[in-house]
Amino acid sequence: MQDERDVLLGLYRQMVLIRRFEEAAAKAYSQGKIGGFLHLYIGQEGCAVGALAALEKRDYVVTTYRDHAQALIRGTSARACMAELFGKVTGCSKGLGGSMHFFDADNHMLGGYGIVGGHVPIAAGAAFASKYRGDGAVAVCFFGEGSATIGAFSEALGLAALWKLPIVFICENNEYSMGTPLERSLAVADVSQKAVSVGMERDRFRCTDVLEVRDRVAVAVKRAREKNEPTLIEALTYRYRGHSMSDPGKYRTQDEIDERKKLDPILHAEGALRAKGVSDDELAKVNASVEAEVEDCVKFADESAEPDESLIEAFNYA
Amino acid sequence: MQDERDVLLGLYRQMVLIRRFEEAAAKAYSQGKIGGFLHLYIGQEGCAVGALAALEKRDYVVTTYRDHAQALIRGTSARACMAELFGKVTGCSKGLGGSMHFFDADNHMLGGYGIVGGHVPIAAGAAFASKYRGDGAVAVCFFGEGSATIGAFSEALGLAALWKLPIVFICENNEYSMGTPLERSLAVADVSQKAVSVGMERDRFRCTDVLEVRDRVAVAVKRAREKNEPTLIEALTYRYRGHSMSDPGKYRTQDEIDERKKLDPILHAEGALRAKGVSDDELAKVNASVEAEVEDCVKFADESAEPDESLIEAFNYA
Amino acid sequence: MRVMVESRMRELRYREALREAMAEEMERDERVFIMGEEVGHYQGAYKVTEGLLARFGAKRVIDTPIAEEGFAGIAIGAAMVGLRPIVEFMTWNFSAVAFDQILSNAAKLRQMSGGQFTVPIVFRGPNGAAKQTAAQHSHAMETFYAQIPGIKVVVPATVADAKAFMKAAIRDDNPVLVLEDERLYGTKGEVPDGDHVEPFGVAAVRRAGEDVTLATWGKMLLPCLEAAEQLAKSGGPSCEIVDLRTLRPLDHHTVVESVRKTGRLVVVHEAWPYGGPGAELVDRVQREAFDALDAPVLRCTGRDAAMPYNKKLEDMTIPDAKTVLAAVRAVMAY
Amino acid sequence: MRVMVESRMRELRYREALREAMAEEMERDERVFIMGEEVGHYQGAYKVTEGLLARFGAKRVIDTPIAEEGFAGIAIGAAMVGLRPIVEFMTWNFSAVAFDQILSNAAKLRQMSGGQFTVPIVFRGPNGAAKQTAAQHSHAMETFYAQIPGIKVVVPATVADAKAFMKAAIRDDNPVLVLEDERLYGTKGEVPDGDHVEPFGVAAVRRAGEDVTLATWGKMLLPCLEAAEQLAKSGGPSCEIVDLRTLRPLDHHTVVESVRKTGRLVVVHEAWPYGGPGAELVDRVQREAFDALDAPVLRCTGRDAAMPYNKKLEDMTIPDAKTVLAAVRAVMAY
Ligand SMILES: Cc1ncc(C[n+]2csc(CCOP(=O)(O)OP(=O)(O)O)c2C)c(N)n1
Ligand SMILES: Cc1ncc(C[n+]2csc(CCOP(=O)(O)OP(=O)(O)O)c2C)c(N)n1
Ligand SMILES: [Mg+2]
Ligand SMILES: [Mg+2]
Repeated sequence: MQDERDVLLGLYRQMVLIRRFEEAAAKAYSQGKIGGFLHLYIGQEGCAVGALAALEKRDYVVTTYRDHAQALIRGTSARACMAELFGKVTGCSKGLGGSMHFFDADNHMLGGYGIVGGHVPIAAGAAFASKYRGDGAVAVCFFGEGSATIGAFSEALGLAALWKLPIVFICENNEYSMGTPLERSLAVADVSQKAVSVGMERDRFRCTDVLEVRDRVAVAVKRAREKNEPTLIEALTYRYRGHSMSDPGKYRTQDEIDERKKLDPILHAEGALRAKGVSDDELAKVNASVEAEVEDCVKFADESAEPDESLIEAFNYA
Repeated sequence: MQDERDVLLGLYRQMVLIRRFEEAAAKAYSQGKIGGFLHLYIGQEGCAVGALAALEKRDYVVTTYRDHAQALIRGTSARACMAELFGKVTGCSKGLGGSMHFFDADNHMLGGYGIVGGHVPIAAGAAFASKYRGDGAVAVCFFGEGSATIGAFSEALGLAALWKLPIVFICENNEYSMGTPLERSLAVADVSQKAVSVGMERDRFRCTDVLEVRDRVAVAVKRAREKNEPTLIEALTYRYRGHSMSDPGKYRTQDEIDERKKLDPILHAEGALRAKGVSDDELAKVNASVEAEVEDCVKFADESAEPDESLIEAFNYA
Repeated sequence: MRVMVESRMRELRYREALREAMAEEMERDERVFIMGEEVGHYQGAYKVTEGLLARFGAKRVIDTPIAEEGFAGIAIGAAMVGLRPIVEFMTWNFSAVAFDQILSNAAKLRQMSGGQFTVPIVFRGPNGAAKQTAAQHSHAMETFYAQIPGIKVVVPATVADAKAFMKAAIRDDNPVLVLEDERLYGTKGEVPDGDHVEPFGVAAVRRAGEDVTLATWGKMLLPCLEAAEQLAKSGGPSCEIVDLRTLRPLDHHTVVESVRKTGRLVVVHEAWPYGGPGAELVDRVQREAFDALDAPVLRCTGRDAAMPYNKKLEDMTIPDAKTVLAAVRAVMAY
Repeated sequence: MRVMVESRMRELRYREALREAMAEEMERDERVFIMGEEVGHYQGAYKVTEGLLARFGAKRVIDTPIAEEGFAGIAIGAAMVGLRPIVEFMTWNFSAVAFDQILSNAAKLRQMSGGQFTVPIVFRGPNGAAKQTAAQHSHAMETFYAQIPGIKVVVPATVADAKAFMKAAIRDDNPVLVLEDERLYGTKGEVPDGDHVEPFGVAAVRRAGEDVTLATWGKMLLPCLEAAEQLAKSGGPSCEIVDLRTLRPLDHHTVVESVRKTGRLVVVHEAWPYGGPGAELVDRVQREAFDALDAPVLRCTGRDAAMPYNKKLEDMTIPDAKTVLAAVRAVMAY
């Protein structure tokens, strides 16, 4: 077994990769190389990185349009991810999906979805299948706190509880749904209470310490895998950028952002790594390798070919 | 003010009217005079009669396809109700709606609806309007326990809690959703727990004593009217007939039905009335007047004219 | 030497044919399962799934709560990772609350994943007007669904087709919508023995004729046949009847071919007059048989209104032999 | 004596025209309010409602949680009892989760209550492809909604129409769906001063021509105009362009009249090729102008696929001047 130091270093690298990757994406977007919507995960890395560290390869991941992190963590190459953003045929969805629709069948990344809540039943379906087959796979479903008010979410939650599906629902509570703070969405402050009404286990924690995230999610994953019992987790986090690239984020103050940045998961991991004796040099090396990877993926995306016209209808039917 | 004895006698009459009306409807259905679906309320009378006794004329009522009772109680004549079942133009929806779609604008009966859960937001909308206008009206929405799993219900519940709408949600828990007992619908036995996840007040009681129903609902109505606070009530009840006329109801035992019939609201009211000194004679008089009313309404429905062909498109647009 | 292949036929009801198809496919493939409201213990609201719970067990015949969006989505997710769900909508009307799952997920997943995920799923149930079920329970939903690329839409009119297309739908790797009909469930017809599967996109000529083509689908085949017989008896124009059988893919070629012979076309369907597969067929035929048409294509459709409950009015809202006859006369009179 | 009525015009953007219409109607009628996601504090996802919260307050400009089915239904209920809601769908794609509320309640309530309840409500928001928003965010939803009796569907292409039809929609006693377009929000145009309201069901001839009629709606008017100009410059056929403006009611008469002059028709729309208002128009025109048509009616439509993200492919999926030109050439060559 890897020791905790190396594990943490690995998770740290994932978080840094996501951040640098998305910074590069933001830049490419402003250069007009990326179109459509671009929703960044910057600030929230501790959530997906910690959570997915609790999974095995056979497990399934489903998420929203804010999906770059999940793909990168599951093992989709930075090249395939950046190429997808650039709309290139080398992208993880052949340039047809774009930022909101990253898919990677090999890595059991069942995709990023654009309709709020609409993907939650899909995730429960993957869990259903794994229970049906008895193959021990667990599904993890991410969604925003703003999605907790939509019917598809309630229905999926209720069915997962009723049928005892091996799934972990992770509500990424980043305090805002576009410009809407939670108190204008929900009459209660604790989203995880949704579990009560369907008799489901729940948990609630902040995503600053990536190892804590992993361990708390691991409990839910174990519950799913061993007892076919679902869990609703409310993961408290924060996004530093606007909802998408087109959102200037005027609905919150710089003070608030600065305050939340003190809880930054990368910052926290850096501290923890230093405490475990990791040197500045080692950290710099990790950062340099990430930067090289990101640089490489942008170049790859830039140079890749566009999908052929024939792909417009090619995937209509199997 | 009327004394309790007379009030109870009035509610008793309403319950008996509903039962006799529906027995007559069942007969007419088997004679082919009524078509489509026919869902009977027999056994559940205590719920709607008690609940609506807590309302004022300005208040709004919305319910499901199992809607005869609500219309009759609100003041739609038995004639207009029976004629609607017969598809006659004298019906409360001009013969266009049928059993599932009783409407009566004058009596603020906003209708019976066929899509499970789809009417719950409608009811919240009436409550929204009354709050918008500040006119003090309260909306009451009935729905089955089998409807507590559908998205439209969750969304409406959440919005009513968030926006503090003057509404009372009444879940008519009659133990079955068609042939499905609650434990195959919901992972928890207490439907009213749905209120917890949205921070709403709740109550839960059996509908045997119509006066208790009235009083418990009155608390919720007061909360709505005076504080704009919604309530979710789980009203425990039972239907003696199948889900609709086409359901033989094989999924339950005669024993179970017999057991539940001991909790019959009409039986209970009869006992209570006797205890208050109401004579057999007086009860017989009430029953006779109900029977005359029902006989009259069947005759009226029979003799009424059918809607003209022109009504097919007449109400497409205002 | 002639080899006689004896294709044995059995008489079944439409609902039995559907059930047999599902049972055979469930025997054949363990990944196939059925889910929906009352499909198990209750034996199906319309008894299509009767006996299947006892035969295949609760793992594969799954009663759901009332949560169409949720269980449709669950089935889509299960299909993405390799199962082959059959989802029963108690009626297609209720699919409206799951509309987004069909439109945005089932139909789109293959394309938006760059071909990585397929969704081998069947959505099925009775469609269209039943008997006095009124405004909210009488939708002919094909008018919406046939328009969506990425799904297939089947509307079997005969008992044999009910079985063959249901089997084809279950074996297909794409989302297939099977729109059945409550008014057909009790009808009887011959079904060939054995593993018979029909290909999508091939219409059937149900009656040969010379003077006018009637193109239709689903239960509207019945009034078309009736009208044609009446005309034949009264020495009226001779009708050729094309049953489209699948609406996506839509085999307009068979209709065009027929129109090249007859010169006249009436499209008969239950759905509203506006748009939908009926208008689509008109569009294609006027394009591909422009010179062959001796008269404009006419349509005999459901009326442009919500379904009234009253029996007489309901009957007037849906095409019947009488309105089909009127349309035939109108197109002949042109 | 001639009286000169000076109709003063101002230049506005499409989104401003919509906003002005809503603000004027809110001034006029206290029962009018706006609800939707981010319509208030955020000033609207596409800034259509900018400033309205400050002007009318939180009682009348209501930010909703993400619960389209819930708030659409709430608005319908409020309309039944006398309010006049304007519901913004952030985009029409999201109306798919509220589809049942529109289909089964808004459209049906008047009929199924025997005329007792009306639903004076406006549903509005951007429709169709934006810019690379991909498969789930690019639906041209009119293809579904225009089919439904009981509702009206408006697709304003010009800034003046955006204002006049929005006002008409708010004053109408029926459910009116206003399908706007993100790509049009920034376009500028002249708007007449004063209380100008357009009637539904009257198409506009945007360009007179002799040889071929182009019938279209919404933003597809732009490529039609562009193609017509190019043809005019190169001495090609002269195009008459009809902008339908409302799809239900659908004014096919203006198209038929134009076709009686030109003998040829191309219908141009962004939605999928199958069914919808495009096919409906073909059906009506071939019926009512059968003898006037010198060639089959052709359609230039969005391609039969989910919208790809890639820019080049997206552009190829939606009609543009080039594909319109090709269709015109094809119809002329017949
Ligand atoms: C059904 C639906 N309604 C509205 C939208 C538009 N929309 C996209 S993201 C979003 C906010 C979601 O916020 P939240 O769930 O908190 O997730 P976050 O973006 O914060 O990760 C909205 C309203 C949508 N995509 N789908
Ligand atoms: C969305 C939707 N799905 C399915 C149905 C079919 N259906 C009608 S009533 C019913 C059972 C409802 O049970 P419950 O809510 O408990 O009410 P009850 O009939 O017991 O009063 C079902 C499944 C429907 N009308 N609407
Ligand atoms: Mg959020
Ligand atoms: Mg029930």
